[in-house]
Amino acid sequence: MTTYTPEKLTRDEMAQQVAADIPAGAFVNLGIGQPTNVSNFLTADQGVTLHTENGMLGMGPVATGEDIDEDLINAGKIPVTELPGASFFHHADSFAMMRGGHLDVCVLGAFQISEAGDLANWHTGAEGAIPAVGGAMDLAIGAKQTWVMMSLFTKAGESKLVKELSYPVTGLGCVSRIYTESAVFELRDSTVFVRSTHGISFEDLASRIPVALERA
Amino acid sequence: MTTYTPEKLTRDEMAQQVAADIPAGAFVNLGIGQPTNVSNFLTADQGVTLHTENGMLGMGPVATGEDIDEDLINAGKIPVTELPGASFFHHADSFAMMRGGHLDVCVLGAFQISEAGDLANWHTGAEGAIPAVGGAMDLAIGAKQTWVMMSLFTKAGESKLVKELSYPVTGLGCVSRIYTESAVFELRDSTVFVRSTHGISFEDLASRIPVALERA
Amino acid sequence: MAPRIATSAADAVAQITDGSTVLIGGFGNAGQPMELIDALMQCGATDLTVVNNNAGQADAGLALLIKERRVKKIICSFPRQSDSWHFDEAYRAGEIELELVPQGNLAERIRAAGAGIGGFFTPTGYGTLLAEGKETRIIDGRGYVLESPIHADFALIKALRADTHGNLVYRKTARNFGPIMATAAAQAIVQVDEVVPVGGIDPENVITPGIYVDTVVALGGSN
Amino acid sequence: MAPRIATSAADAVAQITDGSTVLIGGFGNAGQPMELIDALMQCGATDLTVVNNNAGQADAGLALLIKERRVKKIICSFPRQSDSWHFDEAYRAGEIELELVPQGNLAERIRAAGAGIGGFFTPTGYGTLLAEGKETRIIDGRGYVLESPIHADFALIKALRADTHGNLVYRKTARNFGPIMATAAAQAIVQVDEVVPVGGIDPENVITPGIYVDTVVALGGSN
Repeated sequence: MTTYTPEKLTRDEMAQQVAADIPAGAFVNLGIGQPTNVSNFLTADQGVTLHTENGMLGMGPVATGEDIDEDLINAGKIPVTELPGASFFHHADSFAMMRGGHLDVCVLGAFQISEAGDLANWHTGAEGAIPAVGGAMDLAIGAKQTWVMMSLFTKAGESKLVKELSYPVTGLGCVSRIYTESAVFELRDSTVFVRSTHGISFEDLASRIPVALERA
Repeated sequence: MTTYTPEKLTRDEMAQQVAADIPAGAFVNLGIGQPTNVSNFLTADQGVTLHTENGMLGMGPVATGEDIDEDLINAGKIPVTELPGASFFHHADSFAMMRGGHLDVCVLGAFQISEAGDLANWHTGAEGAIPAVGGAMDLAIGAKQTWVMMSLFTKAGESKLVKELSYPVTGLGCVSRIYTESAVFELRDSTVFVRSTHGISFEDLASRIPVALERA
Repeated sequence: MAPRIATSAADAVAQITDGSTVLIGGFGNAGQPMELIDALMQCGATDLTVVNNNAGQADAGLALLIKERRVKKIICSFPRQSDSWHFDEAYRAGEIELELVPQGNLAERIRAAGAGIGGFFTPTGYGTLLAEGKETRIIDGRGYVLESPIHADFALIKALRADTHGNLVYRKTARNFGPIMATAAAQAIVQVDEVVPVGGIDPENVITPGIYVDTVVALGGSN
Repeated sequence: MAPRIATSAADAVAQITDGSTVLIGGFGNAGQPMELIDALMQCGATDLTVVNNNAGQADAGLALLIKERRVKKIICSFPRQSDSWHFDEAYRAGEIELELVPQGNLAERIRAAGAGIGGFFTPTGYGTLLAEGKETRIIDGRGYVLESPIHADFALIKALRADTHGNLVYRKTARNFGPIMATAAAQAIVQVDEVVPVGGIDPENVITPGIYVDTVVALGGSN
């Protein structure tokens, strides 16, 4: 069943939903930007372990005051803390952990997602733009599940959920869930299911999205 | 110049020669069998560090009495000791160290060596023999220099230094020096040089070896 | 997920079913998970593919699994030893399949599985019998063989100590295959001397991060 | 060979010559060998190929090397940052060549060089612009790209501590690229806070074995 709420989700509500959906005990990588906010809504009971691509499992909250240590940073180069049971490892081991499918969930931002789950989030393809990829392509295809958080529409009102990507690909067929202010989507069995809509009816949503949608 | 001594080299003398030829400060892997004996002739001044394929640098002498520890063994599964400055690492890292060309010298036994430096030491190829390779192929091709210690002739009197291998190959073009009871050979520039003969003249040696020999 | 703390070696291996591929750590006796192998013997799983450096020694552990014909295939580097009589007999009887792999390629293939690498070009074995039938390539004038990852259902590993998050440290040359095997198996089952509370292992010194460890059993130990 | 203990950062990098390929450790400021990079700036070597995760930030270190047009090519994963203005300018002027590599492929290519691997198939980047012109292959239904090792003449690395044999330990996420870069360079040059006598680092906790380390310089440190 596709649920409905009358208001759009705030960014915090999106992060809260993602956090609630992460299975207990999962190993998770949260991308730079909106996904980082998810960590604020994980509960101790969930026992989630955070991975950062620059070589650490068991990452704790952002460091403040005297806890700030320039040798202890996250992928966004922000000082963080370590939790009991943490471990450090070098970059090849860290990306082996990602690429080898050992992380349960990776949460990323996106420019566009195709109905096949192709992800674009690394490069606008704009003339003269300097490309930078970082760990985006590794994150996209490495985890058991890749979830995306993004606004559903561009400023011009165009859907970022598309038939086929117009932006350069980050990873093919990798996205299984999309959290937006207006709806949450699940991509499985070559179908785009709408789990919930927010401030918009399923029908209105369907009229604004250029891909076939199914009720969950 | 090719030097000459009237007596064949004993096994200890061969080991002593190999030890004396190892450059100061070298990282060295000594294969199972005769090569292991080389460690008895290395001097503290040489500062040689021994590697064992099962995950250790800084291997010390064979353990005796209370020093015997079943978690501290060499590639021949003999209890050994560790020296100050030792390090332990897992098998992939250990063989990466070998395969990546980081060891200066590896000393091995052999069944046969071709004039091109091809090595045969893992398998007789005999009907019904159960093959076993261990680290032989990694050792053969990994180090900056691969040296061989062997008897020069089979029990039937045939030269083990041959035009082309009749035994199965361990590694191609990898051997640069051969220590035997009757002569020491250096293989370089596609030529087999005789550095020394022992208990046999250069001419007699040349008559018994089916490859072209040059004086060093 | 924090690993399950099993109550016994038998409990730890109970999930291993017929037809499984099982990585078994150890080089000689160092790092051999003897109690887990014995428990695997008792649990009855058969038709196994086993990956180990050797093919069993004397009348214990892996050698007994082979004696009882519970191993249909073994992937190893050094099956022939003075006391590998059970393997020798099974092999000569044609009752066990052998895939012989140079030791470094064996280690790298296990690592590749854990690291999501689809295949790699290695110089080891090029031009030898063990490269027959395999793709080869000359890269910058040197010959290489294409080798593929070895994925497994289970790994049986011996470590020195685990914390309750599954972080592991090993002891001396008993480390050997343990860290890479833990990454290459769907389920890594680890016997340790002791399990310590979380925080009991310095994060700088963790050798196997807990993410790779699924089941831990504490058996005490001689060290 | 025990590493040379250099008397200063300038002494440590004096051997770096024009046209060298130089791996530089660090992710953000963590693990960046700032003093070695500054010394490289002073020593005058030019026409360099630099491998780093980024392409310099603000007006320090690698950014200055780029500003002075001493870097002809950079291999990195993330050149574009809010304060990468010197790279941006050199790039737009066509005065620096950029090879953009996904971060995990960058790390694995460096490891492959150190490990003697001739090439490997990675799923990362398959189907993207960054795989264009590269060999691809479907293995067990998944797409992979063939990537090659990155060998270098020198590595500049920051570690926490060395012993006189060159064994290294790092500190927290400053470990990052250091251990793999040490293996991939003909000469690894390491700045540390302190050099301790041999035996001062537990063999179980060594992260970079001394075999990979050629030059060490102790610079004290804030930690």
